Amino acid sequence: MKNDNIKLFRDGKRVDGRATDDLRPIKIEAGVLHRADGSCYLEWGGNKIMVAVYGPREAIPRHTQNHLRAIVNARYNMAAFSVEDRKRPGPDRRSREISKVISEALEKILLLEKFPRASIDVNIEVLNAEAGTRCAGLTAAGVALADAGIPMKDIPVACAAGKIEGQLVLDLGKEEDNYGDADLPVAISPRTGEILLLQMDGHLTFDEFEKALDMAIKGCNKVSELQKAAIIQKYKVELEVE
Amino acid sequence: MKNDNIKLFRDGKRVDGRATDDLRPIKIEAGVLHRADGSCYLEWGGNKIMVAVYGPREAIPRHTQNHLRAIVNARYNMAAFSVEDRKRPGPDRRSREISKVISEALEKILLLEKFPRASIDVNIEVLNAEAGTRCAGLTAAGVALADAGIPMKDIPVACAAGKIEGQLVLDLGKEEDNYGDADLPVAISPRTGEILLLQMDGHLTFDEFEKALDMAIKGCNKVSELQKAAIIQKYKVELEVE
Amino acid sequence: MKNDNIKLFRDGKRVDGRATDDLRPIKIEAGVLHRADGSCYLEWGGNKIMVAVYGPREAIPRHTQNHLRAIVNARYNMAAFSVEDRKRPGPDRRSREISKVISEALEKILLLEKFPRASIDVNIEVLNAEAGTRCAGLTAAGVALADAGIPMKDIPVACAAGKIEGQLVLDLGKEEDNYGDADLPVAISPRTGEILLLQMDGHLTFDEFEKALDMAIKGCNKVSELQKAAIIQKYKVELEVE
Amino acid sequence: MTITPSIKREYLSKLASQGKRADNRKFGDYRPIKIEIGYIPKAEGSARVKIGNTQVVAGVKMDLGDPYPDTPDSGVMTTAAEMIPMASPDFESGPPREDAIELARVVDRGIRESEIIEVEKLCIVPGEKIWMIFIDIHIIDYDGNLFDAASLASLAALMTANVPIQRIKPMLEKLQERYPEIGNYLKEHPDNYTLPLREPPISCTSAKFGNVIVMDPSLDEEEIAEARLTVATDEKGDIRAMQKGLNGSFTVDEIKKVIKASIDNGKKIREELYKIVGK
Amino acid sequence: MTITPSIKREYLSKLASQGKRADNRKFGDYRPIKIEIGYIPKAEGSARVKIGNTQVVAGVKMDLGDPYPDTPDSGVMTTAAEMIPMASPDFESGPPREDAIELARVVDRGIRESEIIEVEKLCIVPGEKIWMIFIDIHIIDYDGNLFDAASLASLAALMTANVPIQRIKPMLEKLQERYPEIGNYLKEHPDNYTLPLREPPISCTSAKFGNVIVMDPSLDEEEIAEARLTVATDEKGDIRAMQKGLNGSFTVDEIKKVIKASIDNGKKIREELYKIVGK
Amino acid sequence: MTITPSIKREYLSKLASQGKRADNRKFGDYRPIKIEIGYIPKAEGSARVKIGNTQVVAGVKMDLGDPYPDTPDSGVMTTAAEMIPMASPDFESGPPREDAIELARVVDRGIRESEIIEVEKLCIVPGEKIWMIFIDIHIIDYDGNLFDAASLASLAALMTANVPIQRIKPMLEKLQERYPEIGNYLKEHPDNYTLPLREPPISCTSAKFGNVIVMDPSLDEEEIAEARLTVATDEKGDIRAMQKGLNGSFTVDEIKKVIKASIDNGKKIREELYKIVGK
Repeated sequence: MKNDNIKLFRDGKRVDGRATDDLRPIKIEAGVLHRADGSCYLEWGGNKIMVAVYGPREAIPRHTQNHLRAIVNARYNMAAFSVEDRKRPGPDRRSREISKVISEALEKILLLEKFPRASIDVNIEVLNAEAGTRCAGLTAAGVALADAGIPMKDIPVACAAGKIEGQLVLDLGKEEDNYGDADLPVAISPRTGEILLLQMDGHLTFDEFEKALDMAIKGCNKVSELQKAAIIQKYKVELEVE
Repeated sequence: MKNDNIKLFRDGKRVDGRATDDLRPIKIEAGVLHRADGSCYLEWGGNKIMVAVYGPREAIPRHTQNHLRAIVNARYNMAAFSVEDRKRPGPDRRSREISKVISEALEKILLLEKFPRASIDVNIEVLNAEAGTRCAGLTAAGVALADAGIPMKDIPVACAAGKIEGQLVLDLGKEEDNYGDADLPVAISPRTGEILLLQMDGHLTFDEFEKALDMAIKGCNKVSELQKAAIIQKYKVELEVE
Repeated sequence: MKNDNIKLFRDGKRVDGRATDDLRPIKIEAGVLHRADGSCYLEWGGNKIMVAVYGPREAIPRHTQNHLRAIVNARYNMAAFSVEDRKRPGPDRRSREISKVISEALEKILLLEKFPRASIDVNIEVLNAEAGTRCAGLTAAGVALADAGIPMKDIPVACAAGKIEGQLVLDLGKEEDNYGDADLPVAISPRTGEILLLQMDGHLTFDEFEKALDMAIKGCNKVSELQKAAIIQKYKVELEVE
Repeated sequence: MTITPSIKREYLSKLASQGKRADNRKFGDYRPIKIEIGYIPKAEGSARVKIGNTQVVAGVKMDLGDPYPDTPDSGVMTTAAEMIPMASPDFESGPPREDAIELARVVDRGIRESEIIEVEKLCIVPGEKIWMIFIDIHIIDYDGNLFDAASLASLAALMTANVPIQRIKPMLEKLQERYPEIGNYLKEHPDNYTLPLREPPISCTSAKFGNVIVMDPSLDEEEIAEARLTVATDEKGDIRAMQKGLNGSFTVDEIKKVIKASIDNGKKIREELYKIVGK
Repeated sequence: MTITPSIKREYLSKLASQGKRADNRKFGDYRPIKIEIGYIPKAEGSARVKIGNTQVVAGVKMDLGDPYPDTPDSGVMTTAAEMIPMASPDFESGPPREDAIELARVVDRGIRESEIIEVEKLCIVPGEKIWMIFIDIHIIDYDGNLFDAASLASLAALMTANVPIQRIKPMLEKLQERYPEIGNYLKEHPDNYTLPLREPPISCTSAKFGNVIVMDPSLDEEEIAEARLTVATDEKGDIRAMQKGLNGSFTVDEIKKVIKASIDNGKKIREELYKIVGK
Repeated sequence: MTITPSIKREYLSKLASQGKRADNRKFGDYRPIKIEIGYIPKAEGSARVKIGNTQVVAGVKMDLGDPYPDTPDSGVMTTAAEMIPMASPDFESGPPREDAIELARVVDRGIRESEIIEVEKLCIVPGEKIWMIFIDIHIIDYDGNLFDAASLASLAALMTANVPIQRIKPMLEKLQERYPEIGNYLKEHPDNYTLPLREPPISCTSAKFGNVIVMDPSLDEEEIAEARLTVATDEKGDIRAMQKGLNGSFTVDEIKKVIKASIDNGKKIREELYKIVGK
């Protein structure tokens, strides 16, 4: 429901007090689950996301196996209680599309040729949702894959830029997403700057797009530092325990 | 909704001006699709039907294979937009029954023993529906199978007869189907006159049935000529191209 | 709908005239179906239940096979017309849970090691339902398994006890089930007294539970005699026929 | 799976060439038919039908419902058949397969198209509330000829069905606040009453193998059959529905012969049915 | 798949014969229990429960709905459990399997039959509009004893749930045009308020292998268990629900012993729960 | 399955290094586009679109419906795509797979987010009755670039759609008893009228393999493509939607280049579309 009475800027600040290029607060923790081969818990603004990685393990059913490389099964799932109005459990069209684009984004970065016939299963559970869950989920998946020790060229990371009330901003919050003019989620490989995921809804001129893409990539790079810190933190704890 | 105010005859003619033993206009074109092994586009009155044939090819999943003969999978499907009130996509009970009776009718005519373990897939898409789609679909399937070069004893053909306001007529139209007294779809092998498909709903005395069946078979034979012309036309074009 | 106006006792008798430890009338017939390997028809109060056993036979699909022992597939199903308000055909959560607990109860009693890779399929159809169908179904399954000649350590049997208006009673009827305080279905191996199935809903003190369990076991033993009589009757008829 | 039918085919064909069937019936005869009514107390109407060893239970349930927009003043009828794993080692659990769908649809059409149920009498509030009739068919034991057993059981269940006024009364009285015309309906129908029906047609099924056509095929005969024809005929001997099945063909003459035999058998079965349901 | 359990069985049975468990617990002891409330801001009530390494999140959502015809003045409660592939290498995606269905139904019955939720207070317009309560249980990490973790998380979520008047107000005000009695409801409940609840029973689960019965089985113990018993008891030590699972059996004496141990542990867990939810 | 693509890759890459494509197109060129409107008489609007050998039929159906609670005064639009087995030897029957879902969602977003349909004009009774628009896309022949063919067919179907007042009138008149404001609606709209629309953006899809990026990939090019980018642009050359697909990556410069080429091609396709639909 678009509403012209909603004001997304007050005194030059966004509704949650951020400047245009500020991220929401992010907290990342690696290795939080007992059973999974790798895991990550991530809070990003109001989002709470848990990721468990299993694999590489034999792909089942067998007809899904690729005898040259591992397959990646990312499964993005929203808990029934994660949103304002309860969501019916199980995959819907939106979650299946997001699972697909995240799987494709991860495939580029993983050394899949090392594990023919295997599957790498990335379970992304959105426990509490508040705008930007696909970027948050992909970011957490990157950390969980690293935690699982699965060989990767890089740790993929994602962040969105967007436009609200005519201004370009980084990392849309809930109201900005609902009432804004454009949303541009982007995932990159931070080492090479290659773009792994890109979607856009809304309305941007070519110039705005150029700037928004640049903004999103800068956001990705900031989040990338937080990913690395979380992974280092996990290894530090492990070393201390030993 | 039966309605006694509906008049299906005016001045001895049917609502669309036909005599009792007239067919609706029919147009048949073979070889209209690029990917399919054989195809046919057919217009029959207001019906628009596309058929694609794939095969013989290995039957999948394997447990469906018959090691003595090919299996026939006819799949009759109505497009969501093909009817007055939008139809939910996907097979319903009606389309699954029609798929079954058409598959059975085709099995008799195909030389299935030549292709053990194979399947012959006949996809019948009803794009616009207006009474008599099962006969139209089976007729188009016969042409598409010929176009695919699949060995057959004969080209199967179908046509319905029926009863409206107490009179026997050939090839019921939309209103005749809705407000008529009986519908008798029939498929035959035109060379032998054997009956491959036969259904009847409504009310016919034994005498009426005899006459209606005769009428339907005559209709089949007329349509059969149109099928052959379409196949010849296709080969002519191919020869000209060469 | 609990209703304080419902009276479940009149003049010390239950609504259907039973004393607290009376069973409803039970009728058991073995070997009533032509196709099944073993079968049983059972009436228990208003319940009418048919059980067909197939097996041991190769378990399908193959990935369900256990190479050390047979698997047991009990399938409890209520006919759409078996209850006051028509039930949608097909398994619901309740019937799947009951299928599971009955399968588990039967596994203990069958000599499954004799039939590696096999399945024993126990189809329990509730044709008319009136309280206590899971006990009735398991009891009938025991007879049908014996009729199929499947090696068992014992013939399992089930019966419920419960509490209504503060009093413990055997074998709850329809109204007693709807308006009572507790229901305790129990299945045992009558030879050893081992408990194979136990569920409880409602409210019982520990003392009440002890007594109710004792009551249910006594009920099981009575029903066990009827099971044996039905099996003997079947063999008598068979011998007479020969 | 391929050997047994071929032996059966040889054996049954040889018998047939001598004018015989494995169970000593004549080509045009049915196995013994047994109809029991009132088998399911919870149902509005019910019947168990045995044709030989084939056994089918049908139950009719009724409920309040909303009419379809294009028939605002008519009741609604639905038929479902479950070929449950109980009935045959070859039936699987899960959603109905093509066979069960065809079975339910043929029985459904036999009832619907011949207009047995007077749906226009099943309207309670025009355009708003009507009776829904659910016919559920449970195949209990499968030894051939499900079409006839299922349709006969459905007919017997319908012909003994009572409109469950008593059960639905509380709901009707609640709806009366919104639709006062329910008052009149309840005045006219203060208690359960017999479901209003027209004369039903009777379905008879034949199967063809080789040059032989037999009525009421047993399971063995069905397994080797090349073509099947079900013909529903009414009291006057008119044809009310037909369905050809399987991948073989019939000649025109064969079809006429089958229809005549169906009219004959239909009469006998109708007499038996009417006797049982007390018509 | 068959070797590992047999080695586990041997090892754990040997330990058990010495009165020991692999994690040094006593037979009747639980692993550490950790309850966090308010874990899911979007939910009306929520909790994360850890029992040892087992981790479960439960969320309560509420919405307006229509009552069932046979309970026109009562709210409606639904419980669903998802054993998502995250929690174990053995869990698959797809519709819930038998295990998840049994889990949800046992938790559901524990809440429903013990009448924790005062459903009669969840009526907004009698016969027309009621509150629906959805309890969704997400298994995050599976290391044994899901029944107790799931039911404890559900209870903690319910006991901290707020009826979301603020969120639903626009819809209620719209419905008020049709149902003026909503005005009174909103006057009585101008703002979110605590979900009205009765005292909950606490579920305790035991597992039997060989001659040993242990409480709160770990995953390894569950894998070799022959029989399982879940007993829900209330503050007075009365029994409110039971469910036996798996294909082994119990003697009558074993069952009585398990019930007593469940009453004892139930008390401890209840104290912990009340402390956390502030009762 | 793995050999053919590698030969194709080698062949097409070699051609590409010479600046060529297998069908002699330039990297930035489309295959011939053919748009036919009014293809499906039963639909409110319809079109068949061919891009080369790829063939797609889209139909628009409209029906009365209830609005979503959070948009009580807006019509509702739904898009579904069926990749039916007719179109390719690799498509299977059954529920839509990931590819068909992505296709439908991308087409849907292209229409929804660019607000082509003036949903606020599709309200009949505020909060109660609205128009539902169903766009169904049937893939008939698949030779690459379904995204553009499907979105172009959908646009052409929408732009030629008529609101079916005549068909729905009986139902509207019946509803008028309950919602008198329908009288005004029918006075304003006595007959079928053109569906009100805003200017549509046009989708253009590119594919990357090796170092080459081509527009409107053929099936062979799609099979070896590493990355795909669909860009929808409007009349002013602004970007209205984007979707990157497949498991390869783009550099920032590549993306900008693709956008520019999409703007150019979008203009040409828009001209063609407007000519056909008579704008």
